[in-house]
Amino acid sequence: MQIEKAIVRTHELVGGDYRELVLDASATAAGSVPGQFVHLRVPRLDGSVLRRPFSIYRARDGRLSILYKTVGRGTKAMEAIAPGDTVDIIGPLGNGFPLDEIGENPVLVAGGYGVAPLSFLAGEVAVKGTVFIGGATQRDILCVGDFESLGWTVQITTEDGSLGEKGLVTQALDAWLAEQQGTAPVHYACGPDGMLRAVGDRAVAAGHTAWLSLDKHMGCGVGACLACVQKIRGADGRVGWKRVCKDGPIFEASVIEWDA
Amino acid sequence: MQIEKAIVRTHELVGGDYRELVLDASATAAGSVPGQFVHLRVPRLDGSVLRRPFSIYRARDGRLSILYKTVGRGTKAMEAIAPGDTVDIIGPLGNGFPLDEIGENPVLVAGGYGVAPLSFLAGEVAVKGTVFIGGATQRDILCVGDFESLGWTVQITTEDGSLGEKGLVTQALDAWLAEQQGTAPVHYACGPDGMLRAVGDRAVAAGHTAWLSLDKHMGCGVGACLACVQKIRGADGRVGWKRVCKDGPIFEASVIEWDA
Amino acid sequence: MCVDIAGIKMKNPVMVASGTFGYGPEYADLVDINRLGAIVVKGICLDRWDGNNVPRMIEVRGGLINAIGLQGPGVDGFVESYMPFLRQFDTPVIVNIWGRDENEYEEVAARFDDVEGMGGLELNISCPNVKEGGIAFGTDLAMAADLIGRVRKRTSLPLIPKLAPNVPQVGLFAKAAEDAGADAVSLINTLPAMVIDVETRRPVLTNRVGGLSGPAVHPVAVKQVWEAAQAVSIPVIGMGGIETAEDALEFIIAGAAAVAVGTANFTDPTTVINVIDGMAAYLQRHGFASADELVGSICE
Amino acid sequence: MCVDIAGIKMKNPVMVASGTFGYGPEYADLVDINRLGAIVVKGICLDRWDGNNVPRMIEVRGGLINAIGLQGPGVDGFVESYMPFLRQFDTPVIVNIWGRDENEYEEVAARFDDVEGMGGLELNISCPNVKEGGIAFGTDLAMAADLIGRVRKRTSLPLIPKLAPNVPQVGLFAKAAEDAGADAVSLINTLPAMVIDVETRRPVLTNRVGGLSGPAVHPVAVKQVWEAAQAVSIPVIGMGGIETAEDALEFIIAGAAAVAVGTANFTDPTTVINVIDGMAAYLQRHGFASADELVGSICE
Ligand SMILES: Cc1cc2nc3c(=O)[nH]c(=O)nc-3n(C[C@H](O)[C@H](O)[C@H](O)COP(=O)(O)OP(=O)(O)OC[C@H]3O[C@@H](n4cnc5c(N)ncnc54)[C@H](O)[C@@H]3O)c2cc1C
Ligand SMILES: Cc1cc2nc3c(=O)[nH]c(=O)nc-3n(C[C@H](O)[C@H](O)[C@H](O)COP(=O)(O)OP(=O)(O)OC[C@H]3O[C@@H](n4cnc5c(N)ncnc54)[C@H](O)[C@@H]3O)c2cc1C
Ligand SMILES: Cc1cc2nc3c(=O)[nH]c(=O)nc-3n(C[C@H](O)[C@H](O)[C@H](O)COP(=O)(O)O)c2cc1C
Ligand SMILES: Cc1cc2nc3c(=O)[nH]c(=O)nc-3n(C[C@H](O)[C@H](O)[C@H](O)COP(=O)(O)O)c2cc1C
Ligand code: FES
Ligand code: FES
Repeated sequence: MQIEKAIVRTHELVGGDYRELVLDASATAAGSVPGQFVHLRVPRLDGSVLRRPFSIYRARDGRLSILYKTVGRGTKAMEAIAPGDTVDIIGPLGNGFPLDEIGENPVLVAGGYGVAPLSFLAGEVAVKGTVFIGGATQRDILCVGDFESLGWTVQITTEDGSLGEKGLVTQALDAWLAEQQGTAPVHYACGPDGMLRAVGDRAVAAGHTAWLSLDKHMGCGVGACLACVQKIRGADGRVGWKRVCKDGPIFEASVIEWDA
Repeated sequence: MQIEKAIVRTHELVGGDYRELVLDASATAAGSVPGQFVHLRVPRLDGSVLRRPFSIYRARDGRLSILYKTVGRGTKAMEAIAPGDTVDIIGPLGNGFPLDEIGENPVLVAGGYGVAPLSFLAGEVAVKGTVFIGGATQRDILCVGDFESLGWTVQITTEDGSLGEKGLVTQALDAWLAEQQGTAPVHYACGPDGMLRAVGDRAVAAGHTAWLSLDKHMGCGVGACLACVQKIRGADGRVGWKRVCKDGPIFEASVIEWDA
Repeated sequence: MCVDIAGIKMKNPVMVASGTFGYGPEYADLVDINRLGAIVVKGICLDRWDGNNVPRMIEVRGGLINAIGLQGPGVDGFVESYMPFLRQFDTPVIVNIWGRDENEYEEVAARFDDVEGMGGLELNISCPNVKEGGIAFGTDLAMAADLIGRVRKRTSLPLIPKLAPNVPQVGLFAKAAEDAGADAVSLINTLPAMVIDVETRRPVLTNRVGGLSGPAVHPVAVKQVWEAAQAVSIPVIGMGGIETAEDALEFIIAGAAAVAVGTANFTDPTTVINVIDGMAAYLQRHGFASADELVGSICE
Repeated sequence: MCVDIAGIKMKNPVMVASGTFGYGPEYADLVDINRLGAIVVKGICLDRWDGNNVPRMIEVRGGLINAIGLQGPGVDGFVESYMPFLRQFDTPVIVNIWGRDENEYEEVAARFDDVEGMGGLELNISCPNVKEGGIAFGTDLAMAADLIGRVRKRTSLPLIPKLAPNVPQVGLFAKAAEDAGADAVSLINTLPAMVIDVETRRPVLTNRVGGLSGPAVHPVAVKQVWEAAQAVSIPVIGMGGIETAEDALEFIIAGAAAVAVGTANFTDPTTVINVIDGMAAYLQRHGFASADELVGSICE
């Protein structure tokens, strides 16, 4: 983990409201693994005291990139970042997805910008599996080519049916899981809370392992402020807060205590 | 007076730390006279609640321009204004220089960006007079060509002697005034407080009329907040606050009560 | 969006805050005064008052600090110079009043009783910028209650004490005001604050201390308004850092029956109109028949 | 720039504020702990404490509002998990302590008396985010004095009550602390504040109310520190919205003997080092032989 003043290489719209920001950030890129994130200080956002966390999308050859969606005033201000600008990032932060026991038939489930760390993951493992990408409309479906070029099977769902199957990503996942009887696909998921919880609940019920990357509002990003906590059941059965930034952002579904 | 969303035409460095910002602002330009100012909302200066006042430098053919020096965070942020941007201005504000009794031998005294309204003035009157332009170094001497092309006599002083005479503008003015025995040149001055006061004191002592454009920190710019007040002696001899934005910015030297 | 605040009938619950809109004419070219819920004029005491020396205002991160010190023309000066202008509009005029002691407060209030065209009186017991009067009353429960009670006896106009924000339990002050006969309360006034120029080591404002206003104080104001509204049954007027309709709506949802736009008038004089329009759009979008329905509708 | 604050010897007068720097290890990769004047750790009560539900933090204009609610590992948890780490550094450790009642405050204080490597205790009587204890003590003069006196009897460590900002006369609290045996006082803690989501009409923070920190509060903090410093002869530690050396210098000039950087650690972890370096440069440029000379040097 370090603070790096990264220089912007490219910054382009990649579809819908999503942009890819590519940085020259060799120090951060060097140590990054899929599932980790950077805490980015939005340039020229006067009066803002908090950084914004983004999953690492790519980290190779001294370059690090993120894929982000404009959702509020910070990401809006990010749109003005231009090649050559300096962007201050802290990273890599958090823990990566556990990949040791990925098994033969992994399944990735992505919602919206949740594809970013999962695309990174797919590129770092030898096995080829299946990835479910869901979104509200076709404008929220990203990185399909990334997975296809790696030889992964891509299943797309959109809520409005504008691309792939119409419906929720979990419906498509259910259908697929029903065909995988006898295997125990390891799940890796990143996306909105509702999706993560649905994926996690199914996995827990079926006895599958599911690694979920949680999305919580963050302060420090390094474990100091206790803003980003999630209730997690410990090995002793006791439920307590864990810091998503430091102890996560990835937790196994069976230990997560979702809010009622 | 109105609020106008003006489009930036050009924005260029004109020397030293001074830039000219040219706006398409036909409504504001139409009613502007020399000595008035605009209250400008600095674009992209998040967390800033106050506008910044700038004298009108030129107002013609639907264009309005200001000449500004970078001195703090607002003017620094202004440097990033680009052609095509929208800039929100309120204007024209305040009262212009009284020109009815300008006489045959007017003298203008300008310090730094104080040349801006005086250049505007010179272009609006038929008479040709003398203008003293002072600054710390040659980098603070602007608009010489404006006056020369109008046929005015220009006298330059710099504190470091890098251009024109070395010394304070008031020294050069004193020498010139000594040669004008018998005439009563009407003075028009704009610049730092110290200069204005020195010019005003001389004029009062000599019985000349001197119109000084005061520079006070402003809130509203329209007379509502009472931030910008100056002690002025009224016709009844009573001293009270006047609002530089609304009752000024131009006051005749003999009625100004300078702070001790 | 009509509302009735303490008997003052307003077209909408959005007013302009005292000291940020002058006495009316200053912004008349830029803002249609007829569209305002009410206009609250700059603080007035008995006679002409000079206020503090300059500098009186400084911008800080997220706001500004002012120490105007309540400069004003006095009761007669105000009535003569500005009431003829203000009577032209179909907009209630609320006069913000203060005194250097209890007697002056009472007398100023009494003097407005038969001025034509008065909507109400906002009793400023919370100005941080005058040594005499001002905030000392607003931060002492007994003094505040006594003063409000005394002024109450001297005026039949709607009486709206303006509360200081720098107290731990503002609800106690709101309740004391209600009990002393206030028709409504308004808050917040500015937060006492100070800036020092580190090069000269002097306070930037001649008065040393001033009052912080603007977006920086907004969440503090929302909290204080929420507490005040819970403590009383008279209307609460919320203000502090409103720049958008959403900022204003937070106050209404927290329990304010009306709001006032202050510092943002300087930033952008169209703010108050945008807030009115934005609030109307919100009410429609969310299916509220009136602004009143939204008042205090916070889901806790 | 060495200073001695209440018997705590520091390399420089710049510390990190409680709750914004964890317990030390979190920022150790990014900030050289040996360079800090002191490290103040997150609030600790007797036993493990869960704090509030999420959301616990929200950014606002010019700052953030937090309602962590003092989550912490308790005395033993802290001493076991973090003191071995903290003892590695040549930097005083100040533990921020609190309790749900007077007894717990006393007991927590007593428990630290024979912990090795303790620099001092900051007594948090001003947290707006816990129903039990916290700010109730810090806004009631008698309760504050009583509590500080009781804790004083139970500890021989330097004792630094942390004062609440939301009181009209903070000097009275500073003086009460001094009289009750405090070795120094620190201020400001966060300002009670609230944000409402107008779409859901719910408070954004689960705790409803939180504490505002960051640049938005800086001028309020400077004013409170100035008042506190005038009221006492013990050292005052100033904090609130420090982002630059100049922000810190304002506190020192106003009378603070030391300062603490809080929220800015999140914005930019290098802030505290920049403040230390910037302060040293300022002292040299202005010909001050020590930081002490600058303390309270305000020209009024
Ligand atoms: C571990 C992690 C990884 C993430 N990866 C990505 C990514 O790869 N691409 C992407 O587009 N987004 C990602 N996000 C979400 C991203 O951080 C938010 O969209 C962003 O912070 C919104 O900032 P804003 O100022 O535009 O929104 P605003 O709503 O204006 O922000 C206000 C505050 O809320 C916080 N906030 C708002 N939404 C979120 C959110 N969903 N998660 C966390 N904090 C939030 C902001 O950080 C800020 O502090 C990730 C979040 C986390 C926690
Ligand atoms: C009537 C009038 C006409 C002016 N005309 C010009 C002009 O033509 N060209 C030009 O370069 N400048 C002019 N100025 C000065 C200009 O307004 C300031 O330089 C500018 O406001 C500085 O803003 P800042 O944010 O860069 O400085 P900062 O010091 O960061 O500003 C902080 C605050 O102080 C105020 N302030 C700082 N310096 C001044 C100042 N000298 N006068 C008034 N307010 C100040 C700012 O408006 C702001 O509110 C004029 C001022 C007045 C009152
Ligand atoms: C320049 C200025 C002058 C003010 N004058 C008065 C006043 O005369 N009387 C008063 O009660 N409040 C006065 N106030 C306080 C405002 O009415 C309002 O309560 C405060 O500024 C908070 O609102 P805001 O953040 O929207 O500005 C003044 C505020 C400012 C900024
Ligand atoms: C996330 C967060 C947690 C905090 N936790 C504590 C705490 O445990 N104890 C305490 O006394 N103050 C706590 N504070 C208050 C800070 O120590 C400091 O007094 C305040 O934030 C003002 O300084 P700043 O504006 O520089 O942040 C906390 C502040 C923040 C932002
Ligand atoms: S963001 Fe601060 S602890 Fe996780
Ligand atoms: S700037 Fe507001 S009265 Fe002049």
